[in-house]
Order: sequence, then C-alpha cells, then structure tokens
Amino acid sequence: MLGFNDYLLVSVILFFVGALGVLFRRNLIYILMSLELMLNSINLTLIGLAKYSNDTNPQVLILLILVVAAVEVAVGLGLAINLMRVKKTVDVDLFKSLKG
Amino acid sequence: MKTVFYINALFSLIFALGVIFGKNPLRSALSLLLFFLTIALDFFFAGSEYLGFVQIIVYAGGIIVMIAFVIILLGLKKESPDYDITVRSFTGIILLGFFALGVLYGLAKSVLHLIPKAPYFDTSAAGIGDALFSKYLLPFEVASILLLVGVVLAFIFAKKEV
Amino acid sequence: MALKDVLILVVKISIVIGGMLGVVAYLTLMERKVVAYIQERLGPNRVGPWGLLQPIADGIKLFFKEDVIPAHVDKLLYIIAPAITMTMAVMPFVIIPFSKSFFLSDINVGILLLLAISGINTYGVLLAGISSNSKYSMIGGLRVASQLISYEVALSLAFVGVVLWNGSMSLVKITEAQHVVWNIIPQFIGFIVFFIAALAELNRIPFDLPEAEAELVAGYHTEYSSMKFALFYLGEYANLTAMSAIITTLYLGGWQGPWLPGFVWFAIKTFVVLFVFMWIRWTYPRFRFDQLISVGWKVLIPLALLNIALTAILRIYI
Amino acid sequence: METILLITLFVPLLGAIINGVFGSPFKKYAHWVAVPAIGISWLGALYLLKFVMAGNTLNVNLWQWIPVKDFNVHFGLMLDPLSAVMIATVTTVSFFIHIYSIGYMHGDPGYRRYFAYLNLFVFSMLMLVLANNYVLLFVGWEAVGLCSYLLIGFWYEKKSASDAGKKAFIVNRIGDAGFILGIFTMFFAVGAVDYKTVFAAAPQLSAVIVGSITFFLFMGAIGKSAQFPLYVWLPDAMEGPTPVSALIHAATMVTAGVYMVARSSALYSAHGSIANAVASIGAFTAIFAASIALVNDDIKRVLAYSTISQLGYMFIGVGVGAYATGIFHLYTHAFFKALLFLTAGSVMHALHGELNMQKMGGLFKKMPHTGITFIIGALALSGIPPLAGFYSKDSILKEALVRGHTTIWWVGTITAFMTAFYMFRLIFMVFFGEPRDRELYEHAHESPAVMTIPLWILAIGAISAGWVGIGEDASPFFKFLAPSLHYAEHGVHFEPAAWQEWLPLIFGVAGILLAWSMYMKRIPSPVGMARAFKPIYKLLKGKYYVDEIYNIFIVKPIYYLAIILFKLVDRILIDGTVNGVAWVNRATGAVLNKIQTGAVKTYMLWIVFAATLIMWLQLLK
Repeated sequence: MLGFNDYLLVSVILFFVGALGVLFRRNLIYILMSLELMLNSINLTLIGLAKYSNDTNPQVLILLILVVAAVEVAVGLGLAINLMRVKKTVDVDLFKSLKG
Repeated sequence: MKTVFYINALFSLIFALGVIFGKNPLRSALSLLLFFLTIALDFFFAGSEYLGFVQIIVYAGGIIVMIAFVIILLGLKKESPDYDITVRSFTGIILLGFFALGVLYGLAKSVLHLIPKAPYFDTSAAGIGDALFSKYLLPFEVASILLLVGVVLAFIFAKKEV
Repeated sequence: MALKDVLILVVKISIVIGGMLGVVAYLTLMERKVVAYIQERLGPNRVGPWGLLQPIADGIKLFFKEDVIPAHVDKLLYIIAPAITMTMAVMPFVIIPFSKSFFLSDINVGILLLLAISGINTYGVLLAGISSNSKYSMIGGLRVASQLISYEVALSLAFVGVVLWNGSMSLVKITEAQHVVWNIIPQFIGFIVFFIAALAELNRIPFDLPEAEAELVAGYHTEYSSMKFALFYLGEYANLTAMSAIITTLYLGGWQGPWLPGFVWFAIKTFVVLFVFMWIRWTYPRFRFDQLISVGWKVLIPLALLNIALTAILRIYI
Repeated sequence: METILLITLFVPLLGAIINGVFGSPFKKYAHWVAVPAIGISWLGALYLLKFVMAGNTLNVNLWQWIPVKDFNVHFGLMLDPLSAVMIATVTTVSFFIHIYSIGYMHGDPGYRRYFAYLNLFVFSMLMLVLANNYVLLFVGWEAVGLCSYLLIGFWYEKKSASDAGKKAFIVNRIGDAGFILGIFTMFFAVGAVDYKTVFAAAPQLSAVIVGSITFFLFMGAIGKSAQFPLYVWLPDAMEGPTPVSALIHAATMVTAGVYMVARSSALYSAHGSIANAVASIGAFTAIFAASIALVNDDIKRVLAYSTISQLGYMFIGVGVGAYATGIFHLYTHAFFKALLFLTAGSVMHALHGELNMQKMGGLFKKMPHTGITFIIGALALSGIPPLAGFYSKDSILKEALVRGHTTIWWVGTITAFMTAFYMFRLIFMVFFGEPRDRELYEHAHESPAVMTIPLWILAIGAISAGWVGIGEDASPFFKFLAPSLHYAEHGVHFEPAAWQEWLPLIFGVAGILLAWSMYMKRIPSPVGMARAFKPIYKLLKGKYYVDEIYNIFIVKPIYYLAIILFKLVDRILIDGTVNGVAWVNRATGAVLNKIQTGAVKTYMLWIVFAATLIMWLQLLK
C-alpha cells in the first residue's frame, strides 16, 4: 500500500540530489536548476500530504511554490545575464563582492 | 500502485542526477524538463489533474524555455567539469546526510503517521480556487505582488544599462 | 478495465489518428490548390485526377530520400525534435469531442491539457533550431520559442474567457453549453484574440518569421531532410488541423448544428476555419519581428484581459 | 426641518472645501463660492429661528460617533431658543463681514485661502453652538481655535502675525486643558456628556463635583473669551486682517465662553460660588481692560481692549445668574463691535494700513459714511439710548444690583464711564480736529460700496438690535430664551433706587463730554493729564506690564527648565542610551560580519546546518 512515507522517502532523496547540485556545481545556471529540483521535491511531499490527509491546503501551497519558482527563475536568469555581461562568467564562486 | 510510483520515482531520480551531473547545459535543462514531467505524473497518480497540468504548463511551458533561452543567449556549451570539490562541499554532504538520516529516522519512528484526515479530498480546480480566494487570499495577493516584483526585477536586470 | 473496453479504445484511437493523418496529408494538397486558385492557376493536377494522388507521391518521394544527418549536429536532440513536434500535434485530438458520443476522453481540465501540449510543443522547434548547430536554424529556433511563449499568454487568457463563460474546463461540457448560442458571439473579443494568437502559434503568415524563407532559408528545419523533414511538415499541418478543431470546439459550437449528424457539422466547421487560415496566408504580408512581439504583448494581452473583465461582468449580470 | 438644519450647518464647510481644495484654478472668484455659502446658511438660520419662535425645538442624533463601552458620544445637534439666537447672530454678522471682505481683501495673494478659512470658521462656530453634547461642543471649540490661529497668522510672512497666531493658540490651549478636565470630571460624575442627561443629573450632584466641573469649564471660557489671566492673546490677535478681527475677536468666537456658561446654566445655578467667581472675574476684566484702552494709541487695540471689557460685562451677566441678559449683551455687542471693527478696517484701508491714532485726525470730511457709522457704533457701545448697547448693558448692571452685587455694579458703572471716554477719545482723535499727518490725510478716501453697505446694515443693527429687549422682566427676548436656561432662586432681592438706575447713563454721557473737552478743547489737555498722573499713566501705557510679568514668571522659568532638561536628560541620558545601543550593535556587527564571506554556498551550508539541528532536536525530544 502506497503511503505518505513513500512520498516522503522519494522527496527526501530528490531534495538531497538537488542540494548536491547546489553544493557541487559552480555554474549559476546549474545551481538554479538544482534549486528547481529541490522545490519540486517539496511539491512532491505536499501532494503526498494532500493525498493522505485529504486536504486542499497543501495543493494551494503547491500553487504558491510554483509562483515562487517562476519568480526565482526569472530573477535568477536576469541576474545570470547581467553577471555574464559584467564579469564574463557565471561561476558563483567568483562572485564575492558582498563580503562583509 | 506502489510499483508504478516507485518506477516513476526511479525515473525522477535518474533525471535529477542527469541534471546535476550533466556536462551540456542544454541536455541538463531537458533532463530537468523530463524530471518535471515525472513529478507531474506523481500529481496525476495522486488524483490532482489540475496541479499536474499546471505543473507542466508553468515548468515546461515557461521555466525550462527561459532556462534554455538563457543558456543559448550566454553561449554556454559543453564544458569541462566544473565541480566544486572542496572541504566545504563535503561538509555540506555530511550535513545533508544527517538531514536525510533525520528524515529516515522519523520515518522509522513513524512520527508522521499521525496526520488527521479530512473527510473528503477535493482536487478539482474549483476546490483549489475556493481555498485560494477565501482562506488563502492574503498569500495569493502576496504571490501576485511577488510576481510583479519578479517581472520588474527581471526587466531591470536584463536591461542593457544597469 | 475489461479487454473489450481496451479494444474499443484502441479502435477509436486508430480511427482518430488514421483519419487525422489522412486529413493532414490531403491538407497539403488543399493548401496548394487554394494557393493556386487565389493566384489564378490550376495547382497540382498531374498525379491522379485533379492531382488527388499528389500527397501520396510526395510521401513516397520523401520516404525514399536519403536521411542525411549532418556531422556537426547534436544527434540525440536532432532526432527527437521532429518526433516531439509530431506527437504534440496529434495530442489535442485526445480530448476533442468530434460528435456527441465520439471522443477519446473527457477530462475535466481539458483546456489545461491543451495549454500543456502547446507548452511542450515549443521544444520541438526550439530543439531543432539549437541542435542543428547552424545559424539560420538557431535564429529560427530562438524566434519561434519567443514567439510561442509570447502568444501562449494571449492564448491562455482567451481560454480563461471561454472557461468563465461556460463554467467548465472540459471540452465536452463547453461544447454542450453552446447549444443555444455559440461562444463566438459573447466571446467575440476573445475569439479575435484567440484567432490571431493561433496564427502566431502555428507560425503561419503573417507571423511566419521562424521560417521566413527570404531571411532564414527555412528557419529551424534548414538542416533537416527526408522523413524528419516530412515529420515537421506534417506536424505543422497537424497543428493546423488541431487548432482549427479547437477553435471549432471552443467558439463555433463544436458538433452542434441542425439536421446533419454532429460529426459532419464538426468537419464542415473545421474545414471552414482551415480555409480561412489558408486564405489569410496568401493575403497578408509578413510582420517584422519586433512588430510581432509588440502586437502580442501590447495589443492582444490587454484585449484578452479586457475580454476577461467583460465576461466576468456579463456573467454576474446576465 | 432636519434637512435645513444640516444645510445651515454644512454648507459653509462645503464652501470651505470647495475653495480650499478645488479652488486654485479660479482663485480670483473665491467669493462667488464663499459668500453664497454663508448666505444660504444665513437664510437657513433665519428660517430655523422662525421655526423655534413658533415654539418648536429639535434634537437629532445623526450618528454614533464614539461608542466605547459606557462612553457613548453621538454626533448630535440641538436646536433650541438659545442656539437659534446664536446661529442667527453668528450667520448674520458673518454674512455682512464676508461681503465686506470682498472689498477689503481685494487683490490679496491669499484671497482664496482667506475665504476658505472664513467659511471653515463659520462652520466651526455653528457646530459649537448646535452641538447637543460637550464633546461635540469641544470639537467646535477647538475648531474655532484652529481657525483663529490660521486667520490671525494669515499674513504669516510677517513675524509679528505668526507670533500672534502662536500666542493665541498656546494661550487658548491652557484654557482648553481645563475644559477637557471639566468633560472628564463630568463623565466621571454623571457617566454621560450630553446636555440633557448632565443637566438632569446636576441637582443631585455634590457641591464639590459641580464646583469642579463648572470651575474647569470656566477655565476653558477664560481662555476662549479672553478673561483676566488669559486675555493676553486677544490684543495681539489684531495682527490678522481686520474683518477677521471683527468676525472672530469681536462678534462670534470669543463669545463662545459666554455661550458655554449660559448653556451650562443648570450647572452654574446649582453651585453659587463658582458663579460668583465668574461674575467677579468678569467685573475685574471689564474695568482692567477698559483702563488700558484709555491711553492706547492703536486704533484696533483700543477696540480689542474694549472687546475684552465688554466680554467682562457678559460674564457679569451670566455670573450673577442673569443668563439671558448676558446672551442679550452678546447679541447686541456682536452687531456694534463688528461694525466698529469694520469701520476701523475702513479707516485703515483708507490710510494704507496706518493704525496709530496720533497720525490721524479730521477724517470725517473725507470719509462721511465710515465716520457716521463709527459714531453710531461708538454710541451703541457707550450705552446711549435708544441704541442697542444701552438696553443690554443697562439690564446687566440692573440685574447685578437686583441680585445684591453692589460692588460689581459700581465697577460696571465706572467701566461704563471709561468706555464712553475712550470710544469718543478715539472718535475725536481720528475723525475730528486738525489732521496730524498731512500726507496720510491727503491720500485718505472713502471705501467702495461693497464695504460701506455692510457698514450701514450693521449700523441699523447696532441701533435697533436692542429693541427686542425693551420692557421689564417680560421682554420678548427674555421670554423667548427662558426655556433654554435654568435660573437659581436668589434669596436677595434688592430694589434699585432711581439714581442707581440712571447713573450708568449719566456716567456714559459724562465720559463723552470729558473726551470732547479734553481732545477737542484741550481743557484739561491730555498731555497735562498724563504729566499730572505720571505713574498711573505709565502703568496704563505699559498695559500693567502683564506680558512682561508672564515673561518673567512663566516663560523664562519654563525656558530655563527646558534648557536644563535638554542638556541633562536629553543629551546625556537619552542620547547616551541611543548612542550606546548603536555602539553595541556596531561592535557586534564588526565581529559577526566575519561570517559574511560573500560566498552563497557557505550561506547555504549554514541553512542546512540549522535545519538539521532543528530537526534532530525535535526528533530526540
């Protein structure tokens, strides 16, 4: 029987993979894509939660996450284009101007 | 049902790994697209057709196209591996391992079984719409403002002169 | 699911896909004939009576041509691109109701399925353009992608008007709701927006910039040949048919009509729309690219929003 | 009828809004909005007066304004004989002053602003008068204060004007604080603030409570009506445009205190000692201000001190318990004081803003209309029959005498003498004799018709307004007002002798004659008199040095206290704390910003670390 725990297990693994991407890639585009992976693993958890608690609320949350993801990509890609223009690279480890 | 779910999950995992270990950014983007489709399938399995299609429309129709666009625009080609293999990354792995362990430990203890059940599961667009425009009106409006801010920011960032 | 149901479904699917492919094949002939008559010539008339066997001859020719894959392309993407185009062109027929009882499936968020399909459809041309690794293809691919994204917004907003008016996202329910008055009347602004956006979605004149022969040779499929080219070609016409069917369903009352059976009405309406598309193709000049984008964002989207507002007001007060 | 009441009340506000908010494109035509607005209000007020004279009253609660548990204030209006008389007086005088202003303010850059303020002022005054509870009355009370501040400081480029505005505002605030305390005490004692409930409860209250309520309320009246300790703002308020002085500082606003005391007659009758204090302060103020006016050379300030002095009379009236006579004097005074101010304005207009009487003289020939109307006003003020002032002043003094306040009567009678003297001193110095400043004299001219016609109309009012009060106790005016007022039974009933009835009039005529002989015939010459009574002259000329005394005993100590507080508490204690907090933050920041490496991934590590930590803490709990 498929249960909430299965959803949780899968989404934990996917989240882990996404986080690996963020940690191990230097390319800003890759990091953005990995973030999308992480967000989607959350979506997966939420749909599992919705299914197993018979609840509408997680679905609303999924919609809101979609919005956040869209905005994040739009702004992130805008930044990427800009950084490429200014610094000629998208390697995040080279962006350290905000050092305290 | 469980088998189907896990087969789909396996595909999700493969595509996710394809994203993070890809060498060609465009291929990675496509891998991400396929990953999204598998997640949409998960939504269908859970009975939420509406969210599944919205997932495809937003991610496939919007986000991946944008990413592919930027990849082309920036001229990112197949490159030598750019992995960031440092102490920091491995610390991260260890921390994440602890995190995953925590979740699995929680699963083992089944602390998450105790979710109260509502009597009736509404996955229709109308049901979600009702919730969105009544109980979640404020988050909805905040999300709309967030979108607006995103539009403005993206516009400013992408302009020729900053 | 019993075996019988599965068999029935398979038969239905075969009918739809086979019929669709036949229609698409003969659409190429129809287009050439329409062109010819608009330009006061005869058009193809050598193969078979009135050139009726021309599409078959074309098919055989394309099938036996050498399938060239240029050395500099990204092979995987190069191969899957036409497949995506063709598949996604056929997909809408899954939910289109051809008559009162004949449809493959009725899902309650059908319109979203249409949008999802058109979203994925973009990848066919985009990937073709990018994987070909040639500047004409690349520019064509980029153009088509930005064009499709821009016009998809107008398209979805026009959908919203229909959904608001008929109170459902299921195409069957929408068709049934039009038994008194077709949507084209209360949704006239929406129809105009939808029609123009559909022209752009289909890359047809006056919005055929992705494959503008004069500047881009053949746009995104410059590097394609043989069957792959045929797939793009057929995919384009399949898309055209699908879009006509969608317009028929959403705005022209679908299979509804007096005396004749529903299926016939559906076919008649679809062909009228198809004819209008072809007519327009040979009537208007091509837009410039910046004009195309600004028409999309500055005219169609505001109009579509206006349509939504009007529809909402009408819904409240009527 | 309710509609007419609302129109009467709100049309001036509408005019103020139109002029103030939307009027800038057609500022030259501001009077086309302002004057009709007041005109409508005036007609409404007259209609309402007729309505009330037919024996009706009106009490409407428009909406609930402040509902806080027990504390419940309605936006309620009350129309009874008292408020009807008040609104009729206010709108009549205001209307003619508005018309006069068209000529007087012609060409002023702030023309539109002026009319907006003026309309707003009339609205505030009407609200004050029509309110049916003390809180709404207080709103009007404060609003007229605001308008007077705006109008006194109307020419704000001039430092003296803006200073005078501030002075009026601050001095009024002292009185208003008392008024608020009065409302609080009232609510504490009665549990309500509307007239009906409070007056019904008044007889049951203890003497201390009633005493403190009335005392605090009277503090407000002292401030607003310029009585003895707080009168200092009114003479300075003459910095405003002259029609403003006529409207605010003579005819309407300053009478708010008198109105309030009369309105609260139930409270004041319930406890005698505060009422006696009211009468005493009134009497003292009357003679005090009149004595200053004897020697002042500024034409408007003489009128200002005369206003203060006349207000003193009104307080004598309401203080001795003869509320109707106080209101009667308020009503007649509105006409002739407005007239006097407007004629003074006309003189100023002719002399290009010159105020010093020592430079005037012989203007009668140049400005006959102004001169005649001024003399009518002065005669009315001096209490010469059959002009309005005679009846009202006379009846106040008689009432004081009848109720056994002999000292107050003597003070009032002497003040009547002084009043006549300084008014005719002014007339002889300004309008008769030889011109002292040839150049000014040559340029003098009669004012335009838009200014003189209101003067004549007001002059008719100044002559005839008192006639409604003719007749012993049962005159029409008093009978009309009686339902609104509560009288205490006074044990003493003193029958005045014949000479006592005529003495104020005789004193008034004597004052006129003395002024004539001193300033026309120079017997005895004013200079000689000044030399003979040098110490008194200097004291009067220096206005008893009240401003200076306030300066030394109140302003200076507060100023030094403020400096001490600033240097000690603010600089060291508060700034020290704030700077200390800032310093701590900066120091912490200096340590913490080592963590900020600028590398996004490091931040993410921290987030993951925190999330993991929280989760494990939850799991192992």
